[in-house]
Amino acid sequence: MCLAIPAMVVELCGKDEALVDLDGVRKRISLAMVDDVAVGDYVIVHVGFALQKLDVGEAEATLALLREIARAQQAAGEAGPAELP
Amino acid sequence: MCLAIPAMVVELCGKDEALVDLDGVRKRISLAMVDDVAVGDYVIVHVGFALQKLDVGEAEATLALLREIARAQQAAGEAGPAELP
Amino acid sequence: MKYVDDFRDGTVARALGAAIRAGARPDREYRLMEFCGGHTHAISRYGIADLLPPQVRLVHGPGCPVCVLPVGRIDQAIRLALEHGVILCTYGDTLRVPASGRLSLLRAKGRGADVRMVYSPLDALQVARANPAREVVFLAIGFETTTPPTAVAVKQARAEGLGNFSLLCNHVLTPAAMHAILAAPGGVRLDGFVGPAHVSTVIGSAPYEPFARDHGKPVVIAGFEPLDVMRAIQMLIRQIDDGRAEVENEFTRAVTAEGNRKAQALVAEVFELRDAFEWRGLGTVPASALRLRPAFAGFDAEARFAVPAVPVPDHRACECAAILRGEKRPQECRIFGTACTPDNPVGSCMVSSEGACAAHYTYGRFRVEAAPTETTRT
Amino acid sequence: MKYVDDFRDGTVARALGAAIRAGARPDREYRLMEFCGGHTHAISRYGIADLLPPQVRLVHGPGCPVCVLPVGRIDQAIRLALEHGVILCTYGDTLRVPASGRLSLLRAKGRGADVRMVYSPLDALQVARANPAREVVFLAIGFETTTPPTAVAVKQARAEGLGNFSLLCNHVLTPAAMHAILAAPGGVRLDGFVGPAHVSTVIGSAPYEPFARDHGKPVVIAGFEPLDVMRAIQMLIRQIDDGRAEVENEFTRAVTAEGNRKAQALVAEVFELRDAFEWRGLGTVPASALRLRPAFAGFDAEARFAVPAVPVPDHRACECAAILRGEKRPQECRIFGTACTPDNPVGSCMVSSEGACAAHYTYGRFRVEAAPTETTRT
Amino acid sequence: MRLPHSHPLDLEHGRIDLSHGAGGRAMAQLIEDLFARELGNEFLAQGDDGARLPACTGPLVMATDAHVVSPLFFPGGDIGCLSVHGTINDVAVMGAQPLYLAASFVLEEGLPLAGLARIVASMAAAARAAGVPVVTGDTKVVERGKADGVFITTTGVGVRLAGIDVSGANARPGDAVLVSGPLGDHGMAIMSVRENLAFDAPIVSDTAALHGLIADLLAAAPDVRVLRDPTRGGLAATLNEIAHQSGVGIVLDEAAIPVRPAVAAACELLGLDPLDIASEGRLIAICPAAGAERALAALRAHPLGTEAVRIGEVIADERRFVQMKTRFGGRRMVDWLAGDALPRIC
Amino acid sequence: MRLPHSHPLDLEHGRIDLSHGAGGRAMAQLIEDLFARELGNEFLAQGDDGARLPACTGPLVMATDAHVVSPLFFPGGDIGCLSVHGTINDVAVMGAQPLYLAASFVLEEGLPLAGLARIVASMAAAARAAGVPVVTGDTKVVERGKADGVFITTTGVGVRLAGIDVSGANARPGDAVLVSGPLGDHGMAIMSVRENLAFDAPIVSDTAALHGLIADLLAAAPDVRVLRDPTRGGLAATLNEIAHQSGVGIVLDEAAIPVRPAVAAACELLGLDPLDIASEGRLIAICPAAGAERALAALRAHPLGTEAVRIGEVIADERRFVQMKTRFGGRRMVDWLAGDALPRIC
Ligand code: SF4
Ligand code: SF4
Ligand SMILES: [Mg+2]
Ligand SMILES: [Mg+2]
Ligand SMILES: [Mg+2]
Ligand SMILES: [Mg+2]
Ligand SMILES: [Mg+2]
Ligand SMILES: [Mg+2]
Ligand SMILES: [Mg+2]
Ligand SMILES: [Mg+2]
Ligand SMILES: [Mg+2]
Ligand SMILES: [Mg+2]
Repeated sequence: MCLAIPAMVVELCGKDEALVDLDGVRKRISLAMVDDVAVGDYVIVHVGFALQKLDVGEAEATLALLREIARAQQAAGEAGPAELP
Repeated sequence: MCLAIPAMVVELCGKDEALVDLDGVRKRISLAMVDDVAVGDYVIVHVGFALQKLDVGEAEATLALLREIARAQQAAGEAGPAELP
Repeated sequence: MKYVDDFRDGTVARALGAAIRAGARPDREYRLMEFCGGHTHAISRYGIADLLPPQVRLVHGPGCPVCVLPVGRIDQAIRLALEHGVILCTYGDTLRVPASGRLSLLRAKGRGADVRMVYSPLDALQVARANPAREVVFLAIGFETTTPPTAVAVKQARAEGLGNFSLLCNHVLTPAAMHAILAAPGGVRLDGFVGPAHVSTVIGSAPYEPFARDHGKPVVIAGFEPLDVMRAIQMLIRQIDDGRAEVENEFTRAVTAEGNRKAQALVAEVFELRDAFEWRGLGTVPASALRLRPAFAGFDAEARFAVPAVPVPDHRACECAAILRGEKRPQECRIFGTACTPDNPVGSCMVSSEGACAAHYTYGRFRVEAAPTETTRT
Repeated sequence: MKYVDDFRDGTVARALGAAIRAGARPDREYRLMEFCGGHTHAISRYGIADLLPPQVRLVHGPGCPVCVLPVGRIDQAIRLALEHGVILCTYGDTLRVPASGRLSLLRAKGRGADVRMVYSPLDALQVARANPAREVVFLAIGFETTTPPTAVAVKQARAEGLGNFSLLCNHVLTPAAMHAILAAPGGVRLDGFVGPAHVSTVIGSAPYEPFARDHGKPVVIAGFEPLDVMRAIQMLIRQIDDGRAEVENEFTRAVTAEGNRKAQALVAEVFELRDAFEWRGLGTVPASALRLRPAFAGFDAEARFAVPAVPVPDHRACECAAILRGEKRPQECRIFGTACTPDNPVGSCMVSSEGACAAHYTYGRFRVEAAPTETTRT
Repeated sequence: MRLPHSHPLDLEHGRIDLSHGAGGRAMAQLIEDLFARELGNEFLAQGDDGARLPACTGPLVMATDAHVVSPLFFPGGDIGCLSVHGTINDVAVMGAQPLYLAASFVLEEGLPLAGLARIVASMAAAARAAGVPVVTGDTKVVERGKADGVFITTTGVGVRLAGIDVSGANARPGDAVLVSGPLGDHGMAIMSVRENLAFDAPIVSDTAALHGLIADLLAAAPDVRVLRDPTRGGLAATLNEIAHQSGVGIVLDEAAIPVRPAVAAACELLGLDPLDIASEGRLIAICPAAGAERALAALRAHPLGTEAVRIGEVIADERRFVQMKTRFGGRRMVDWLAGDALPRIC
Repeated sequence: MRLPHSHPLDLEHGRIDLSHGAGGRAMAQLIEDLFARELGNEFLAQGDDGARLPACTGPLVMATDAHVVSPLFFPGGDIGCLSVHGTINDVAVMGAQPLYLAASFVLEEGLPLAGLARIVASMAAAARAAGVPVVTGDTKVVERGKADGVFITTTGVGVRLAGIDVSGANARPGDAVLVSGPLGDHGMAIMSVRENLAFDAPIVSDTAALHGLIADLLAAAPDVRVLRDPTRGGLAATLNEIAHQSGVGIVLDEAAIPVRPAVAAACELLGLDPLDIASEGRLIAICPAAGAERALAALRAHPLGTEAVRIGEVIADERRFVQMKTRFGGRRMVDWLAGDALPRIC
């Protein structure tokens, strides 16, 4: 449910709106649901609205944890030979 | 101006209307402009209305006169060889 | 077609033509105006000119309701459709009449106007019934023939309480136009009129008496079939040669002296005279057109919508005015057949096939353009 | 796509899968319900099942707003469009939902209904602005994620005085549905929940505490990317094996304990709880949906138009109800893949690609149908 | 390609929706269960996005026409058979044997499948009767209000008959102008069922495939110079086209031009000229005057040409005018119609 | 046929009206001054209702497609060039050399002539560049609200290349599945300019004529078994069609399937699958695995195939399923899309 995707704010527009970018695709969205958005922030976009800001620190932390689990598992010898990111 | 054509009344329909026939083409028209129309009468049809009844006696008289003029002229030797109606 | 084909008989026509040739004086010209577009059309479509002696000169009059409608009135209809969003109903004849800004009702339709062709004014009522949430305007044109059906439609709308129906009324009067032609300063030389067929079924033959009595012009009311026209021409030639000026009736099968009283009463109930009305070609003619009576003012589109008729000058080169007054022939217009053709009419005489220019272009121009190898006269 | 592709990495996935396999007890089954269709979709689209040990059994929950919408609500929308002539705006997702009489909004469109797909509720406002003479109804569906945008649109409509805009409100509440599942008589055996991603960005993680605390079910809130789902499964297995029942948050990059207060305030301003609402599959669930507050009653399509929602029984053979409660799998429905396919859905779980049946049909049925020559497991 | 479909196509109550044009299973089902079933032949059965056909001997001819007739059903036919006849005729009047048709459909969302099924069955019957198979096709669906029920474009391929050279540019002064039967039946049949004109008339469309008639004509009179079907714009437009292509004039004899009484009467009521009204199963042939009787005899010997007559002659005229001696005894031009044939009141 | 016209066609401010389709002088002028002028070639210049073409050697191929794209203009193309490319491709994927096109237009009353002129010029340029002339055509005009600007049906005729036997029914287990470049650019370019979706993206349609690429491929790899352009329904529909026609299964490798980042991103935003999105200048080729590298090399040597890759293999599977190993490490089916590709919110 609730298709939403994080995109980067590249421009703040008048009246609580922003232009966001997702790999070159740019769309104007509403910021009516979130405060204090700045250019460079990632927001989660749903039906033309920013649902929430993405916490980049938390995102990186989650990724680091996932990679760590994977590395540990690889070290334990169970996963295939592929290079982990 | 005022495209109109005589057609024969083949049916009287409710509410001041009639079905007229012109060589097999049948159309429903209004009789709002004419009184005392009977089946078999010829009426002059314009924009879906009977404009006027056609006086069949006068029509035949006019035709007879035209043919008479033509015949007289043919007798006078001026017209071509065609058979007059 | 009974009582139609009979009056198109070629054998009778040839003999009647010979009789006319035999009867006409070789030493004079007969300048006869057929007031009606219906006659103009018949003359061209049947090639009647080929059967007449050269001294009979037919002059085309203004009796084509499309041709005499000023540009400003079509502009009004287009604005109603484009700006006021009404459903504009009208007869097929008016769809191609050139309006301002290179528009016409047909082109306005292409730009989003909701324009619907109707066959009868009662069809416009049906459109109004079927679209209760929309305003439906019937652009009415026509002479006395077409007016009574409009009157019936308006009365019917009132009876049904069809509040979304209204009328853009352009009904005009034949005798007033004939009078304007005769009264034109330095006007045309005319020896007589072929009088209207179907207009006369409604108004009768009596209204033409002043033209005979006061202006000394013979009038012969004629049917629209080609034998009717030829017979009327013969009758006019007789009157002229006899020095008479009377109203005669060739179309006795449909026209009486008093006309259709019921139709006249319908018109009188719904319409009243306008003080004056602009005619293309004739200018502003007093007491020459009708408008809705105050009792029917609710059905008057001009009152209901703010669309004044703005007079629009004709194209500079256009000779429609002179042609509609019978002063010039189509081929005397500088742009006839070049800039002005039935495909791209500049003047209104080029629009309807009853218009003098369109009839000449469509049916008759082989007579005046460079002759072909084969001779064109049989 | 930054912060998207990272969470779809196959190399990490394979190692994480191995870790889960290594960590899960071989002697027990883990029955985990992913409440959300977003998770159902990710599980199918990325083939996550292939990376999990067989003792992990994923149970699809009712978290697809299209799937839980009762037929009667779509019927309402269709009647608004076909009988009341409104412009019915809605998301692409709802257009193909089967309604009564073999209709759907898409089929109603083919029968003349003016149905418009929108991407955002603000687009529906734009339709209302552009069509001031028409009534425009926005058929709103969705859980807590989608409700605040609707609230913004309604507030905007009031601010602009858009009197021709109204809302057919079908916004529903996640915790109420989770509660209904756990409260179902003879309900499903579940060992834990993969908690909603985007719903939780709005409501926060706190509302799930009762499920852990009172029902003893661990909840791990997870993002919709496949690594999020796998990690959440790992966390759930740990809780279960540890005998814990807590609310944990895997989706920390977007979800906080308190959620989005601004969004919550918007919803609270515009909407209030309905006493009860009919859910497909779950029946009438108390306090499980929202309606407009009296202050916004003018924008309530249900108040403005006389279109009561008439309950419609599901197709006799349809097992959607059991599937939405997590009691059955799609392939256990007698008409799955025969009478009911995504092209001709009978039940709503076959409509959205987030529906359990559609996801299984579209992405997963190769697993259960007769095996091909090549082995399907890599 | 035969797919398992969960529901049979509901040809009774079903309607076209956008999925029927989206390239998925619904479209495949429509093609299999309606188009392929009705129109079926070995080429269509290949199931590819085009047809593999045999090699053919002789120069090719290709013609295409979009059919947008409204209403879709009319006395004597429908858009389906019309779309087959129209293109067969355009190939045949090039002096060719029509061999294959391609058909492309634009369907309006909401179109009743029952109507579409009638149309496709009618196409199939027409193609079968003519011996010219529909070998490939295409289906698109557009939103309601973006089309008018069904548009069908047919494209025909044929092979020119040996020893025949017909073209609109070949008319020569002195040639005779022939017509295979009464004019305007098709156009007037359509008008009789138009919502805003509806009248009752014993008029049925003349729609027919003319390649058999043409083959017989050319076998008897291989010196025929021009063949044309007087469709849009009627006889008037067709002859004006020929006059312009050939740089000649044409003189018609009104008394000889066949028009059925009901068609003439409907024209009178509507203020139209029968010479402007379309036929869809009539042939105009222009041939040397010396061969005219032989050509007429060949036409009259075929069921579609029993009422064939000579209606005029080609003359030298740099102005390329089409003229007509009227039955009344005068003469007039027969010009292209300006604009569409709109009913007149004056 | 050159007529004297009273006014030049107003290509700046003019609009299509019903007279442009009525068979009169206005139609003749539109054809002369726009269609014939732009598309002009010796065949079209014949001025008849069809084209007389040379004889051609070898078995014929015929394909037809209606083009109804909305909007008419989109990044990277318009309905004009698209209608040329689409049919050339359908002929070429039959293993044929496309030779001639027929084009039929359904125009909506009110269509600006300026737009039509751009479309026709674009068709002409595409046909010229491809060396496949439009040899005959047709124009119909329908009332406003009965079409959507312009519909163009093109029909192509070609001759099969000697020694080539490609068909959707020819795939065999073990064959390699190749694609000539990234998928979905065309469909996503269209969506980016749809009124209710409009987003800004560096996405241009891939519309292109593939017959040159195909000729090069077949010269290098005459053992290619299947060629297909993944248009409506995208790769998913095309491969499902082939699987059904050939009675096989297909297994794709998601990691190998080329999709441009912006196309993938737009799909994420709209809830669509790039495998369902149409391309109009991409080629799917299926060939014996042994010849795959030679075929890939031939594709990559052509400007339209530089990004060609191998994306999967054909397997034996009576169920005719298309499956995919996901980049993530799992497996799923790639089914036909149900209905139209509608943006989702959930
Ligand atoms: S040719 Fe045209 S412009 Fe000239 S008088 Fe006639 S209608 Fe007017
Ligand atoms: S297969 Fe269809 S009918 Fe059966 S449970 Fe699923 S959605 Fe309902
Ligand atoms: Mg053609
Ligand atoms: Mg044709
Ligand atoms: Mg033709
Ligand atoms: Mg196709
Ligand atoms: Mg329609
Ligand atoms: Mg095709
Ligand atoms: Mg194609
Ligand atoms: Mg193709
Ligand atoms: Mg054509
Ligand atoms: Mg449109």
